[in-house]
Formats: sequence, C-alpha cells, structure tokens
Amino acid sequence: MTGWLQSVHPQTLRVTALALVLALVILFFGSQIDNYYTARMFNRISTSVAIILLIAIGQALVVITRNIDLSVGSIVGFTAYLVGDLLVAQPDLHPLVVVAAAMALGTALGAVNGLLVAYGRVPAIIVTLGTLALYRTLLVEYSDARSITTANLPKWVVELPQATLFSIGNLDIRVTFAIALGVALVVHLALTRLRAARRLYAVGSNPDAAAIAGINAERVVFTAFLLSGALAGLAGFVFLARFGNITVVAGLGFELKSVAAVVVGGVNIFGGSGTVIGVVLGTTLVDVIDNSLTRWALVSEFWRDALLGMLILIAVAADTLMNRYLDRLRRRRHMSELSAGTAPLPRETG
Amino acid sequence: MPEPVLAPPVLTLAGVAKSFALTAALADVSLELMPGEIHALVGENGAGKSTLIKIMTGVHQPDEGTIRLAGTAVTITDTQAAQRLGIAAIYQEPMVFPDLDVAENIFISHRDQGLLMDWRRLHEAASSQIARLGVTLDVRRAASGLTLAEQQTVEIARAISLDVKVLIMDEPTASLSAHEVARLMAIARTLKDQGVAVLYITHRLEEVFELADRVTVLRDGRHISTRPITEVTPDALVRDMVGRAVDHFVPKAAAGPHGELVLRVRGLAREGVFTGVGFDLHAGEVLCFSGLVGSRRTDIGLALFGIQPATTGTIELDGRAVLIESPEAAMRHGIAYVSEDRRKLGLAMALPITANISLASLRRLLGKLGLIDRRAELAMAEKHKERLNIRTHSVALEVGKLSGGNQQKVMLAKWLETEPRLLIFDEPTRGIDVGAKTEVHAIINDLAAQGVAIIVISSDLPEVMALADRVLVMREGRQMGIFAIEDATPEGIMSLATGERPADAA
Amino acid sequence: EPVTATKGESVNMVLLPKFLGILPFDQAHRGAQEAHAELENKGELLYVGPTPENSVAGQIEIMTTAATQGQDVVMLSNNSGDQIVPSAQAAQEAGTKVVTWDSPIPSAEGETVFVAQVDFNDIGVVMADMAHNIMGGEGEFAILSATPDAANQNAWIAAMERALEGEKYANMTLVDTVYGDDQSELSYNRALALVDKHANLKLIMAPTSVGIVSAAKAMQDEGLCDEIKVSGLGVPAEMVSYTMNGCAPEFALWSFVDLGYLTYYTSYLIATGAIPGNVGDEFEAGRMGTFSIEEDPTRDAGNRVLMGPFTVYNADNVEAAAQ
Amino acid sequence: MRRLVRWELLLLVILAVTIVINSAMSPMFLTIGNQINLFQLSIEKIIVALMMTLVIINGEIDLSVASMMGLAACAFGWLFQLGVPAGVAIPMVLALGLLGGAFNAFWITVIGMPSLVVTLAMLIGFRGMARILVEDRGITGFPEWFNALGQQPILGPLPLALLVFAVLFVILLVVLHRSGFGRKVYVIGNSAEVARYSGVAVPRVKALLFIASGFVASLAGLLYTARVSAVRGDVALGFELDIITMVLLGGVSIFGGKGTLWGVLLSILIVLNLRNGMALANITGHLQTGVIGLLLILSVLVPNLVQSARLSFRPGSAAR
Ligand SMILES: Nc1ncnc2c1ncn2[C@@H]1O[C@H](COP(=O)(O)OP(=O)(O)OP(=O)(O)O)[C@@H](O)[C@H]1O
Ligand SMILES: Nc1ncnc2c1ncn2[C@@H]1O[C@H](COP(=O)(O)OP(=O)(O)OP(=O)(O)O)[C@@H](O)[C@H]1O
Ligand SMILES: [Mg+2]
Ligand SMILES: [Mg+2]
Repeated sequence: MTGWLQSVHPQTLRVTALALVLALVILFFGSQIDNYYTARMFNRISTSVAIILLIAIGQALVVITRNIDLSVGSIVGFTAYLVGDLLVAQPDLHPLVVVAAAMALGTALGAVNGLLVAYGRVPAIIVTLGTLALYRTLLVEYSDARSITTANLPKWVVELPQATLFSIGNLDIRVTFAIALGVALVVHLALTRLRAARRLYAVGSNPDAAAIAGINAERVVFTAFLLSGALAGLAGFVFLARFGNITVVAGLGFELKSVAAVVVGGVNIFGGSGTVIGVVLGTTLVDVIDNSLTRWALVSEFWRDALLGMLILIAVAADTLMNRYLDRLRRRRHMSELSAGTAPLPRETG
Repeated sequence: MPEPVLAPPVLTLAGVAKSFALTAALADVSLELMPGEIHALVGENGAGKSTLIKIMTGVHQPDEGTIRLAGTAVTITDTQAAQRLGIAAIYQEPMVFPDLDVAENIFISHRDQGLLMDWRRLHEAASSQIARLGVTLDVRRAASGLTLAEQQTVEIARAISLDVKVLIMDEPTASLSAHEVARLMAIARTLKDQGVAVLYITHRLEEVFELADRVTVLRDGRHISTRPITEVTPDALVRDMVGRAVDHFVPKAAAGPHGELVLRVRGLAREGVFTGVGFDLHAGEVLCFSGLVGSRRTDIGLALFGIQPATTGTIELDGRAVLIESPEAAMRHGIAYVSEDRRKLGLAMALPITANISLASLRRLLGKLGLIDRRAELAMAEKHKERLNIRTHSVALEVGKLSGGNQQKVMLAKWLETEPRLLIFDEPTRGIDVGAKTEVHAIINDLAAQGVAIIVISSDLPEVMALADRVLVMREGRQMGIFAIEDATPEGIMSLATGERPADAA
Repeated sequence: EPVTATKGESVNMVLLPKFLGILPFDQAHRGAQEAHAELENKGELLYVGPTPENSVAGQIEIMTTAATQGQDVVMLSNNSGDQIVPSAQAAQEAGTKVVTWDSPIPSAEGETVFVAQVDFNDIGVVMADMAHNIMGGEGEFAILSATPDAANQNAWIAAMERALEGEKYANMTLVDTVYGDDQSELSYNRALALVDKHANLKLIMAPTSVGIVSAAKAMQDEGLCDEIKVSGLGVPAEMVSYTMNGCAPEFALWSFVDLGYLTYYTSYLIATGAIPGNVGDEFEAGRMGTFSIEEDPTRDAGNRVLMGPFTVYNADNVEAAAQ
Repeated sequence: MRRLVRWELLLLVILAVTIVINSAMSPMFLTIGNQINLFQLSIEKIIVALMMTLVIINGEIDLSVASMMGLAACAFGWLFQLGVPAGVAIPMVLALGLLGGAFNAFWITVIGMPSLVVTLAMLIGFRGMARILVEDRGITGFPEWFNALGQQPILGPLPLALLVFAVLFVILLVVLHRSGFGRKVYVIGNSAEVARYSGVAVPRVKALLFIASGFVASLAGLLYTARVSAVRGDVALGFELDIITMVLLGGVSIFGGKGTLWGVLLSILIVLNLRNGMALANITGHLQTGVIGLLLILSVLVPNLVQSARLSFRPGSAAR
C-alpha cells in the first residue's frame, strides 16, 4: 500500500475513480470502433458535451444545496426561442448583448424558481415540476406555432458552432466548448476558493445547522436557482446557435439528462457534496457512451438504448465500488500506521 | 470566589414567555447575565432551558417579554442578528455540516475573512482552536466521520472562535468524559476572565458547583430562583428543580451472586478499529466500559449488536459461539443496544412517540395478517410514559418535539420493550436531568436484579462508580484492563484511560 | 356526378393534430379555417391537441372527450398507431365520425376515411429519385427518421426501399436507418454519427422536417456539405438557407394548408350525410376540385382520398415558397 | 400528523371546487360514462401512482416505472407474435415485472447505489429492451377476450382496471397504514439509520418495494395494452413525471417519511377531474399541463403564505 492514499481527500478519490471508469470506457470503445482515437471523435464529443455541460453545472449548484431543478429543459427552450425571436427582429445586436439577454432571461426564470423554493418554502421538486410545465406552456403560447429558422438568424450566430478558438493539430477547441469549459473552470474556482460559495455546501449539508450558524439559507438557495437559470439561459443561446431551428420542443428532456450527468458525476443527490470536475467527468462519461454506441457497428439501432442504460448503471456501480474500495484501503492503512506508532494519534492522549 | 458584580448586566431577559401549539414552554422568565460571570442554568428535562436560549439566539421569537443588550432593547430576528450582537451558542444537539471538513465547520460563521478561502490559514487556525480544547483532531477530516463527542468539540471550537460577549453552552459536557470536561472548564474560566458572560446549562450538578458563579433554576417553564453559588447546596438546588427532595444516586444493591454466564467474548477485534477485547458477563451483572472520548467503546457495542461486526474473535452466548452479522441477528439472540446518538440513530424524529416505542418490538404487536394492534401499541406507550415519567401531553406527539431528556426516555422505552437478555446502554443518561437519571439508574439496577446482563458505556465517572459491578477500561481501541468495582477508583480508571499508568498495573 | 356540399349546415368539427406547437399542423388548421368560412358552417371548428410529450395518451383522451361532447367529426392526424382504435371505434359508435389525415390508423379500424396528402408509394419513389439525382445514381446513403414508431415515416421508408429495387437505383446502397426522435439535438448527433460510421456516405435522407434541418445544420457546421448532402421532406421556410448554400439541394413537401382544406371538406360532407364515405363517392372540394374515395392501396385495409401532388423544392423555387 | 390532516382537507376543498366548476361548465361531466372514462383514460398511471406512494414514503424513487410499463406491453406483444397464447403470456409478463423490479433492487440494496441513479438508468434501459423486442413494429390483433378486459365493463359499469385500482388501493392502504411492514416503510423514510439500529431489515423492505413496483408497473402495462389493444415501442413514454406529480400533490414528501395514501387518492381525483373538465372545455395541450403545474405549486405555496401571514400578525413569532 502506498502512503499517498492517506493524504488524498475523499473528493479527489471520487474523481479519480470516475476518471478511471471513463478511461476504461474509452479503452473499451477504442477496441471496438475503427478510427476511435482521432481528432474528429474529440471534436464530436467536445461539441456535443458543450450544451449539456452548461446545464449540468447549473444543476449541480442546485443539487449541492439539497434541491433540484427540473425546469432547466424548459428554460433552455424558452430562452433559445425568445433570443432567436429577438435576433430575427434585431439582427444587428452585439453578440455580448445577445448572450447577456439570454442569461438575463434564464436568470429571471431561475429567480421565479428560487423565490418559490427559498422564500415560498415550496419543495424544489414541486416548484420545478410545475415550472417545467409552465415555462413550456408560456413558450407554446408565445410562439404561436411559429418556429425560428436558420435563414432569419444573423450569420455569426449560425456560424458560431463551427467557430474554432484554436486548434492543436487536428484537435479543434470550438468556441462553444471553450465557453462551457470556461464556465466549468470559473465555477470550479468559485466553489473551491470563494468563501461565499462554500455556503452552498453548508446549506446542502445540513440546512438546520446552516440556519443556526447564521447563514442566510434562503439567499443561498435563491442564488443557486438564479445561477442554474442563468446557465440554462446561456445553454439556450448555444442551443439556438447550434440547431438554428427552434420549435416548442426545444430543450425537451434536458432536465433528466442533466440530473443523470450530475449524479453520475458524483454529486450527492441529497446535497452537500459534489465537484465541478466530477460533473465534467460525469457529463463526458454519459456522452462518450452515447456517442460511441451510435458509432459501434456491432450494435443495431434498436439495441442502443438498452445498452446505454446498462452501461450507465455499470459505470456508476464500478465508480461506487472502486470508490468504496479505495476509501477502505485508505482507512486500513491509517489504522495500521496507528498501531505501528508511525502516524500521529488522531486523538488526545493526555 | 466570585466578587460582587458591579458592572451592568450585558444581557437582560424580562418577562419572557413562549408557547408551542399545546405546550407552554416558558412563562414570565427573567434572567440577567453579567459580564465576566459563569451563570449556570439548571432544571428538569423539558423545563424550558433550551427554549430560553433559542430565544436569546434568535432561533425562536418570544411571545411576550423583552430582551435588552447592555441596556438597549433589541429584537433578535435570527441567528445572524444574534451573532452580530455578540451572542453565540453551543446547542444541545451538535449541529455540524457532515460534508465540510472540521476546519470549515469551525469557521463557517465568520464573515470577516475576506472574499477568498485561504485553506492553509483556515486549517492552521482551526488546529489551534482544537488544540485549545485539549483534543487532537485532524481538521481536514470531513465532519461526517466524527463521533458525537468530536462533533461536540467542533461545536465548542466554533463558538469560542467567535468574538462574543455572551456565550451560551447547552449541555456541552453531555458526551464528554472527565478529562475533556476539565479542559472545557478551563476555557470557560478563561473566557470569563476576558469579560465574557457564560451561560452554562448542565445536568451534572458537580459541574455547577465547580464552575458557576450564580445559578438559575427553571421549573415547568417558570423562573424559580437565581442565587450565588455560595448560597446554595446541592440538595437545595435539586429541591428547586424537582419541587421535592431526591436521593442522588440509588445505592447499588449489594452485589449478590450473579447468575449464569451469559456472554463470553474472546480476542474480539475489528480491523482498524479496536483489538484484543475479551470479557465475561453474567446474568444480573453490570459491566461498565470506561475510557476517553473516542476510545472505541461505542464500536465494541456496535460489534456486539451486529452493526459493524467484528472481524476476528469469538462471541459466545450461553456457552454457544454465535455469529452476529446484523442487528436483526443480535435481536434474535436477545441483545439490545441503546445508541448514544438518539437524534441520528435512535429515534425517528417525525414519528409519534408510540411508533418509536413499539419500533423494535413491532412483531409482538402484530395480529393476524401482520396488522398492528393499535390499542396494544397505545397501551405500550402509556405504560412507558408512566414508568419513565415521560413529560408530554400526548403519546401521539412527534418525538422531535420533546425535550432532549424526554427523547432519551422514549429511546430507553423502545429497548426495554424488547425484553432483552443482554442490554447495552451507550451513554444512557446523556442529557437527562437528575431526577430522570436516578430513575434510569434504578431501572438499570432493576433489570440487573431481574437477571439481565448489562453493559453500560459511559463517560460519566460518577455514574460508572454508581452502577458498575466491574469496569472495563479502553484506550485507543485497546482493552487496558478490567476491575472489580471494589478495586476501582476514579483516579485509577482515569490514569489507565489516559495512559498515565502502564496497563499491567491494573 | 360529384356531390357538392350544402353550405350553412351546423357541424361541430374537431381538428386533432399529432400535437400542438409546430408549423405544419398550424398550416393545416389554417386550411381548415378557410374551408370552415367558405362553407358557412354554423357549428364550431375546434383545434385541440396534446403536447409532444404526451401525444399518444393525449390523442386518445381527446378522441374520448370528443365522443362524450357529441362532436360530429374528429379529423385526426394519428400519432398513436392502432392504440387509438378502441377510442375511435367508441367514438364512431357514439355517432362521431373519424376522418384521418396526414397519418392514418394503420389497421383502418375505427376510421371512416383517410385523406392522404400524396400516395405513400409515390413518396417512396420521389425520395429514391431525389437521392438518385443528388448522388448521381451511385454510392452509399442513410436514412435519418423520426421515431421508430412514426407510422408515416415507416410507410414512406418501406415504399422507398421497394422503389430502390428498381434497375435505375442498382448502384445505390442504403446502409443504415437511424432515429432522431424528432428532436433537434438527437437528430443532429445521429447525423454526425452516420457520417463517422460510414466513411463513404454521400447522402442523408431525412423524411421528417425536424430531422432534415438538423442534419443539414450538422453538415454545415462540420463543413461536410461538399461531400455529404441532405435530402428528404422539409418545410421550405426552414430549409431555404441550406438549399441555397448547397447542403440540401433538393427536398420535397406538400401543402399542409391544402391538406387541412381538403380534410375539412371531406369531413363536412361525410358528417352532413352528403356522402356515405364509401369507395366510389365523388365530391367537389371547393377551390381544389373533384376528389373521390378509393381503396387505399398502401394499407391492407381502409379507404382514402388522395390529395397529391407534392412539390420538389430546389434552388429555383425554394425562396419563393419560403415567403 | 395534524399537518397531514390539514393537507388532506385542503385537497378535499380543491377537489370539491373542481367538481362544482366542472359540472357547472359541462352537463356531460357528471354522467356515469364520463366519470368512468375519466378514470379509464389514466387508469394505468394512477395504479402505478399508488405503488409509487410507498416507494417515495420509503425515501426512494422509481423513475423506471413508465419504461417498465412499456417493456411489459412490448414483451406481451412480442410473445403473442411468437405464438404464445395470451393466457400464458400474461403470467410471463408479470414475472418479467417482478424480475425487473428485482433487478433495480439489486443495484440499490446490494451495490448500494442511489435509487434515483439506478432507476434513471433503467428508465433508458427498460425502454431500450422494449425497443429490442418490437423494433419499429406495431403489434395488434390480440384475442377478443384480452381486449375486452381493458374495454368492457366487468362489474356493473366498472371495467377491470378500475377494480384493480380499487383493490390495490385497499390492499396498500392496509399495508401502509395498518401493517408492520407499512410502519417500517415510514421509519425507513424518516431515517434509514434509525431503522437499521432498531433491527429493521432495511434492504429487505426496500427490495420488496422495488419488486412490487416492477410488478405493479408490468400489470399496468398489460392493462394499458388491453385498453388500447395495440402495442408499440413508445407505450407509456414519459408517464413517470405525471405519476410523480400526482404522488407529490398528494402531500407525500419527496424526502420520505411523510404522506398518506388518502392524500394521494384525493390528488389523483383532483388531477383526473381537472384534466377531464379542461378537456370538456376544450383546453388541451400545454395549457392543461400548465394549469396542473400551477396547481401543484399553489397548493403548497398558498398555505405557506397564509401561515406566515397569520404568524406575522402576532409580531415576532415566525415558527421555524
Ligand atoms: N418545536 C417545538 N414544538 C413543540 N413543543 C416544543 C418544541 N420545542 C420544545 N417544545 C416543548 O417545550 C418544552 C421545553 O423544552 P426545552 O427543549 O426547552 O427543554 P429543556 O429544558 O431544554 O430540557 P432538556 O433538559 O431535556 O434539554 C418541552 O415540553 C418541549 O416538549
Ligand atoms: N474516523 C472515523 N470515521 C468514521 N466513523 C468513525 C470514526 N471514528 C469513530 N467513528 C464512529 O463513531 C462512533 C463512535 O466511535 P468510538 O468507538 O470512537 O466512540 P467511543 O469510544 O464510545 O467514544 P465516544 O465517547 O466518542 O462515543 C462509531 O460508530 C464509530 O464507528
Ligand atoms: Mg434542552
Ligand atoms: Mg461512544
């Protein structure tokens, strides 16, 4: 056994286990699919991860506070449509204004969720199940069955998905992917460094204790929903740019996808713990499995979903078991050092 | 000896009243806290002590009455407001954040530490706070792995790390052993010297007399008396609390010949937790486990009850080796385990008293078709309400709404109802008042007299001395020795538990 | 002698699309409204439908409710396969006629007649021909459909596969059929997966309006429009930019406005008893001319009114149609 | 306890209001035929909702129920196409439901994964298996007697599924509120640790619930097949959200430990009547789901607001 295990933080362990699982999955598909380890495959997956990653990060922030946001799919659809509509009406808007508008819209919808959950004291699942339906209803009523079409959108929006920030060899770092990664990095830094952000964990970890410790739990939960809304709004804009054609079904199903990415990424569904790196890995894992299955010649179209479900299950199980094993190893090592007298005693000896 | 205090009171409560739905928890209570005093607050379970301090910290709002801070009337809307006013509290039930590490738990309430986290400084500061308490605890550890006593330590560190004018401690020593209690008292005195007003709630009267300058007694939500400690005697205090005189400790029935050998444990160990535990236990015998906080006494209990089965060693019941791999198996063998952590492990807080009491013996209430006989269940609860003097207007009340001590009694009732042969009590009198403690001790003695084999894990040395036939001392997961009670002294037990004396001296 | 409708009768009619919120069904609604005004119907024309998420159960629910309300006719674009049969039969028994349009009831049970936009076999041929044109008669192509349960798409794909057996298409190979569930994101990803899976792919044929735009956008975004073309069935307004830039040089569609109009006429005539709804009935459908009920050759049972034709759009006519 | 009674009272009021408005709006509403239809149209969902109530009170969730319904239906269609007589296929499909539930239970209780993750994966997985069985086919032509089970009245005007619902309701009512098993369900929902420390075989209770949930879902899938007399890969797609909505509106806490079957019954009645009333008033599609979403939120929000308004009357007594 090695000494480093002892000093490793449990969250790091968790992420390591997940990364191992991801590596195994990639190795497996690499042996099954020709031309798997190519720049093209990287580009495919990186671009397809971009949208769901944004949503999943927002979802993670909410889940960490022991809540859930099932309305994200509807927020994505709503912002994608409204921003599209705005762009059709005013094609000359500055890109930053457009992005800001998308995020503001998402934030507003998130604020409604946040108000109801934090200050109205309605359980998040009830609120967001409700707004999942309500936001979609608003969109349908507003859109009146018109759809946004690529032809009416400004060129820069339509071309955004193929815009490349820089390339390493054939590996393109697309702008949309860079946006998602950038957001992930910012949120990661905030969650680990920003004092205020640590309150998300405190509230999710033990709401009663948070109240007693003088944390304004309402405001923290409200903020988490705001951020989730804002990120869903941003994702809505990327969605618009990517698909161009926006109908009332836009974003349908993102709520369950984001929850899946978050829990696979090791965020505790009962709040209190979770890392952005985990979310990135979880999102990637689900997406890699999905994208690989569609390219696996052996698998017929009708077998895909059954395999997807099973592979997610096995991946999470492997992660759970590996994590548990590493943790046990770590504890055992600590104890053997303890009885050998090489480790500092964990408690007072007098 | 306390000087007469001349400074104006830092916190004044006048005419405070508070009721919950059907319970009047406080009625017309007044209290003055002086800077630089340690003020003890005592009273029976449910007397309203915790409610009173929750009013001071803004958790509850009073129905009537005023609060003045240094003379000015204040409304304490929430705990943040209380903190701003310089009032902090250590609550009766530890409230830690299981997912955060110890250091963050300690400093979570500090709001003046800048925008960014400085993890290194945080951990250093936390370490020194913990060290002040005379405990070694890895501040990087997640709080989820902490024992109850360690959680209590974290709570204390959190409160004393704040720069406060009033520090309230609601039974801080309930799960600490003498050693840690001494350190805590030293800290309380230091704070007092710095001019802090300390309000100290405890059921251990010896602490009151050792520490307090003044003592206030509450009974049934009413203020009974406030007197300098020099003017009261223990008996007078108890009379104030209970309204009548109470014998302190039921004298132990003369240790008669014990019955059959019930339990024989040899070489019991759980990898990485404890090792080398072995003892015999006869019917009608009380064996106490003593040791410092974290000496792994609880873990032995958990192993015997099948929660965390031992990895090596043998357990024999009535001369037959048994494998106990789950609580169900333990219960089939007639073993019961009363947990030290009633909140997390002992009671379903949102369920009524009845359901909690019947939980471990549901099987006996089931009629045909596996349906619960509700009348019998109610009778069962009423019986225990009488017997253990559980203070409640109805046994249909949610357990979570009872006072701490009464919750403890409900948990005892649950296990008594299973009529076990081997009963393991883990800190059985944690947080219960003198009267109730006497009752619990009487119950334990009764059970022993009826031939139940009993293990009591206790950090309360006087309790150990009062109850035990024999004492088993643990240190750092190792069994240091077993004494017959005749050979045991508190000093002897403590020095063995702290390692000041070599094990073989026992 | 074709039957002409008597204006001004009172017929309560329900137009029930697959779900609410997308353009083609709204266009059909417009056509129906046009006919409603033209025929001076004193009754009501209702446009009700389920959500996309709840399409099957919702259609059954609305069909049942319509029977309860005693509506005279339900015009159904069926998304429920044969699951709608019991409720459609119950409606018929309660005196509510069921006329399908756009997508029929596969077994034809519970259905009076199906107003077919075009001959389903013809769609197969047209798709094969478009593929032939674009690919120059040789190479590999794949199909990106809606869901595996979409009855129209399945019928059209089957028809196309039959057409492909012809001599003319001998050098063309259909290598894969995948489903994008009529969602942009899935369709987009499936299109790219097809490209990666089949190195020699020359065309993606998407007989669904969501699938075709998503595939076109995917090819455009990945800069693949030169090698891989997109075709199928699409709405001109949504497709115009891809047709003009060469990603989707050719696609086809019919007029949903006309389909709604013709469905309304057929239903009105049947509900008023002007025609019994049997094979051989001939009738006048306002501005669209004369139609007749015939046996549906593309199903094992059932009758149809064939609308036809449809338009193939390309760079020459798409911009005008998109207006 | 008293809180729950109050919750159910609120639901009762909502239900009464719904019924009054509905009958005022449409003369058809109160006819027996319509009342039976109103149940029939969602009967499979509400049967599953009853079982889901127990699962959620136990502190878990089963998101795979709708996919299991689909799988059951497709398995039935597939067996039937293979030439297995319907009478034989039915028990086989029910066994499949048990098996599917046991499969979920394995990952949850033996491996120790959260039920949300497991059943989310199987929401995809079971649906995928259904796809493997029927691919892009639609299967019909089941025997008359089978279809009749779903469509014809069996007892008076009542169809079989409604009887199944009634019987299941009574059984679960007794199990949840009167039996030792039900008590354990509540305790585990409250705190699984407390239950374990009290000698409750937590994994066994959980496993039983998931197995039962799989079984009930497969039964519901069969009833659905009989009602619509056809099978396709998308049977019951997306039903899980409706089912969970009904359970939550019934006052069951998503965190477990709280709620009653009576509450869920009332919430089922509200949702069905509201749906039906809106459909009769030609309000369909998103507007309908929107109204139910709004009701869901308001039913919790309004009492909360009323409560805090009442409290702020008595200055400074905001109960936490
Ligand atoms: N949230 C609540 N709802 C209803 N009743 C409550 C609530 N909190 C406390 N009570 C009641 O108020 C009374 C006083 O309780 P409190 O917790 O203040 O007692 P205590 O003096 O701290 O007792 P102990 O020594 O057992 O901790 C008890 O009867 C208790 O049941
Ligand atoms: N490092 C740890 N990680 C996780 N759980 C722990 C750890 N240390 C102790 N525990 C758990 O805490 C409980 C009490 O442990 P322990 O045996 O140390 O208590 P004890 O000797 O009775 O002392 P205490 O007075 O603290 O209860 C047990 O359930 C034990 O498994
Ligand atoms: Mg108290
Ligand atoms: Mg202990």
